[in-house]
Amino acid sequence: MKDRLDEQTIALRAAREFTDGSVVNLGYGMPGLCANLIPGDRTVFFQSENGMLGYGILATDEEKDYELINASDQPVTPLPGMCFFDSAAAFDMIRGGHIDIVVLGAYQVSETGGLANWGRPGRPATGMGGGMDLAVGAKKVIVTMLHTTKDGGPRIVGNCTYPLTARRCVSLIITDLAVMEVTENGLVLKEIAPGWTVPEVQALTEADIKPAEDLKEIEL
Amino acid sequence: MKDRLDEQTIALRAAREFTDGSVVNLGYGMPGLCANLIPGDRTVFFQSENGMLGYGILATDEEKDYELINASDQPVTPLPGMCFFDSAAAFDMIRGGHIDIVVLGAYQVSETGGLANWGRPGRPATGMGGGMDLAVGAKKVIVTMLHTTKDGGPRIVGNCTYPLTARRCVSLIITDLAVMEVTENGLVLKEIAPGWTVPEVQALTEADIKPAEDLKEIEL
Amino acid sequence: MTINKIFNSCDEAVADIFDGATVMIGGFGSYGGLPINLIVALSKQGAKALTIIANMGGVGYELSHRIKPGGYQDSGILFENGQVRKFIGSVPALGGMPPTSPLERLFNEGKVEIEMVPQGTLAERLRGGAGGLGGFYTPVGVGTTVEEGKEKKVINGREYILELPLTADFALIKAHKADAVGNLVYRQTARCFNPVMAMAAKTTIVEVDEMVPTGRLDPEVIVTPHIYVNRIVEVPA
Amino acid sequence: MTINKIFNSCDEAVADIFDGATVMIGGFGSYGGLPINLIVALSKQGAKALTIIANMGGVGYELSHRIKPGGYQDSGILFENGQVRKFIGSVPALGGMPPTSPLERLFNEGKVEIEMVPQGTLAERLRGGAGGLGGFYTPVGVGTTVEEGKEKKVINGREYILELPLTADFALIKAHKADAVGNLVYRQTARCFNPVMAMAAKTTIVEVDEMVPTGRLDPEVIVTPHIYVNRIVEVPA
Repeated sequence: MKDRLDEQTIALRAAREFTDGSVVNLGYGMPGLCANLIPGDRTVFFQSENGMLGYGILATDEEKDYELINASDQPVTPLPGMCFFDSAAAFDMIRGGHIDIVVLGAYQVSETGGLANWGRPGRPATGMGGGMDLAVGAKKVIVTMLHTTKDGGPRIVGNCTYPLTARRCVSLIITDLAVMEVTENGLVLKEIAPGWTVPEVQALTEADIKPAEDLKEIEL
Repeated sequence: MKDRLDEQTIALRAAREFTDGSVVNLGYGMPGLCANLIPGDRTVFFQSENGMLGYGILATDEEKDYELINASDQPVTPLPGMCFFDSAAAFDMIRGGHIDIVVLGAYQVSETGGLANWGRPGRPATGMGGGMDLAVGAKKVIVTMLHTTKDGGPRIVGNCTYPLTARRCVSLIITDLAVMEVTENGLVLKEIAPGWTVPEVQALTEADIKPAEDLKEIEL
Repeated sequence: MTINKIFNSCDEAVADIFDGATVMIGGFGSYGGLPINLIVALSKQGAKALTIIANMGGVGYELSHRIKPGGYQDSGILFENGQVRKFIGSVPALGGMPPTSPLERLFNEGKVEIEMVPQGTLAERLRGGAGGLGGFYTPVGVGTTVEEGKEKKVINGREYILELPLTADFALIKAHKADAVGNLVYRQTARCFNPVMAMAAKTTIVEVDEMVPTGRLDPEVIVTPHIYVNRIVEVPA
Repeated sequence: MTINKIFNSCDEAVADIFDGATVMIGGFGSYGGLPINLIVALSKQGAKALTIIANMGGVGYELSHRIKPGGYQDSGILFENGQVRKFIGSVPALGGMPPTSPLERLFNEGKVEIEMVPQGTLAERLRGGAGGLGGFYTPVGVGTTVEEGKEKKVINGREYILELPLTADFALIKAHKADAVGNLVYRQTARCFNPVMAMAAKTTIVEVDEMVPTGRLDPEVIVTPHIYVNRIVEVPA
């Protein structure tokens, strides 16, 4: 089998989307890795829905303070200029359109940018947390995910069959195989993992994907 | 003509209603005087809709700080335990029922406790400020006012003819002639100014007033 | 003032929580900001048929070791004890944990009801309850299971759903410092849901790391004004 | 970071406010918390047909002497200049002042429109605009002129009216200190409407008494996070 990108590399590719000065929220799981992967020439302000703006990289075991955690329960480090607020203020920022980019995990993404990332069969008690607010409120929603399920089934689908987080919200999908933009005309394949071909990626994708004119290998 | 209570005395009578530990908001004008008239055996927390809780008496000329003012533009003095917040938080307190008592001025009060205290003929541009929020939100609304207009006309009326602040909100009316409770059965005269009779007060009142069984002279 | 808000123990502070009460539990979910000692006191006190409003449902003592070495008690103990009838919150169970948190287990057995609320909507419903609003329109949840049974309205061309305020009989919250009248400050991300819950409950009970004399907290930095605090227990960290 | 929010003068900071813009003006009404230097800069800049959102309409320089010895400029100067088409706020004119404030005079002459809003509703409409809500139900104004033309709804047996959010192209606000990224703290009652307006406008311009290096403000006490601040001018008090 050909190589796929590992989680660290997917997160690194996502972090390249963070423009200088942008306000970014990182979802549960793989997106959290982005905190340690900001391009060196940029300042990024990480917001966390439990009520924090401007935190630094993840804390080492020695640095851990359980009253300085991100929304994924990970202890983080302080930075000058950071601030704390309550959860209601955190969601004014989120719902009010003051977050430039959110990076979220997903079970499924549809070809129109629909997102399913909180519920799955057999686990009716798992909740959406702040995912719905982030998907609706952030100016740009980036999804980082594995291209296929454990069984090799597609996660990028015509219509989500898992419970929806929000309709038409995802702008960019970054997987272990490809970078795809959600456009008015469907999914456009912008970048592809080294050694993979368009038909091979399409075969693992339920939704139609159109190669971009400037399709290239995923660059980091 | 018989003596009527002066503004200072009306405010003093209103301040007697402040129970120990109560949270009190003072409206524009005469109610503001109450800040300097708290009974000595009680702690009262004054709230101001510009975003302050727990301020002290009015500032002397030497003490004046124009960034420490009540909502009537009067410089006040600080007290230990006070705090500042923004106007939105101030009105969460008010609208959310966290203010025990508000003392408001009035142009008119109706027999069912309707209040008119912000607009009057010929001045369509004067606004209600926080009066509507206070009238609706405070647990108890006390009105301090002169019993009659400059021309001797009634201010305590069957129905307000001036623009309403809120319906059925006033609990207690304190004037230069009387203290009246608004009850399900109309206005009950609880206290009367020294030397005045019930028929004399009724003659200056459009709404019917019923003397209380324990009607007494206004005591301070 | 004759009113004394200071209680000697968490047990005394929660003694009158009654069967069928609605109880908000502050914090965010895991260790930081969670009123652990008040939760444990409520589990000993034994009130039944509670409605719990909290961001997360708790993972229970056993799973808590995965979040913080040594573990800690959370609302899981209230579910384990069979004290809860209904849970309202945004994360009843964590997708990243195996399905064995006390709430998830009881829910799957049909013994607890869950009302699932997006986290920002939860925060705003609490603020609405605190601030006397009748409800608000949010775009969050449109087109999802969250909109089921709710009024929808198009305002300025965008679809919204109507969400109603939340209030409670009691809130159990955690703060860093309190003064004697009850003003509160928090520490870092342990602030989270505590301030809005303090504002939204009839009786707010707080455990604090440290009591300080009134006047010691800078009036500019007080987060929860004392009028939202009814009972204080000092539990040094 | 390459983004610099610090402007050398109020004139430069307000230079691009355009004809027909909606402009929030912070403060409460009188001196404390009012962005006086930005208001004066806007009066010199001359933008026309503005919609001004502010708690009070201003009394104008002449009457201001009754509030503070020596007097001060307020939004009155914008009305006097004929720069304003519409005012939205809770106290266009003070009942306690003679009817000669610039806004009241122009309103009586039919030259300015007024939208009167109860003060708490104004604060909440600003917060709604900041937080992306579609609207909210408040009990304030029921049975009064405020409910005219608005949707009413009974929720849990109580009557409410629907109020819609407010946003603006610009907010002019006043803070005490700013750090270089734009975090703000205020001083005493000069906080008032400034924080909610900072959050509700597309471009927020702040005048501050003092700039401090980033990191100097305690992260626990910052009231307005820097993402709500676009331009800062230091105007020592």
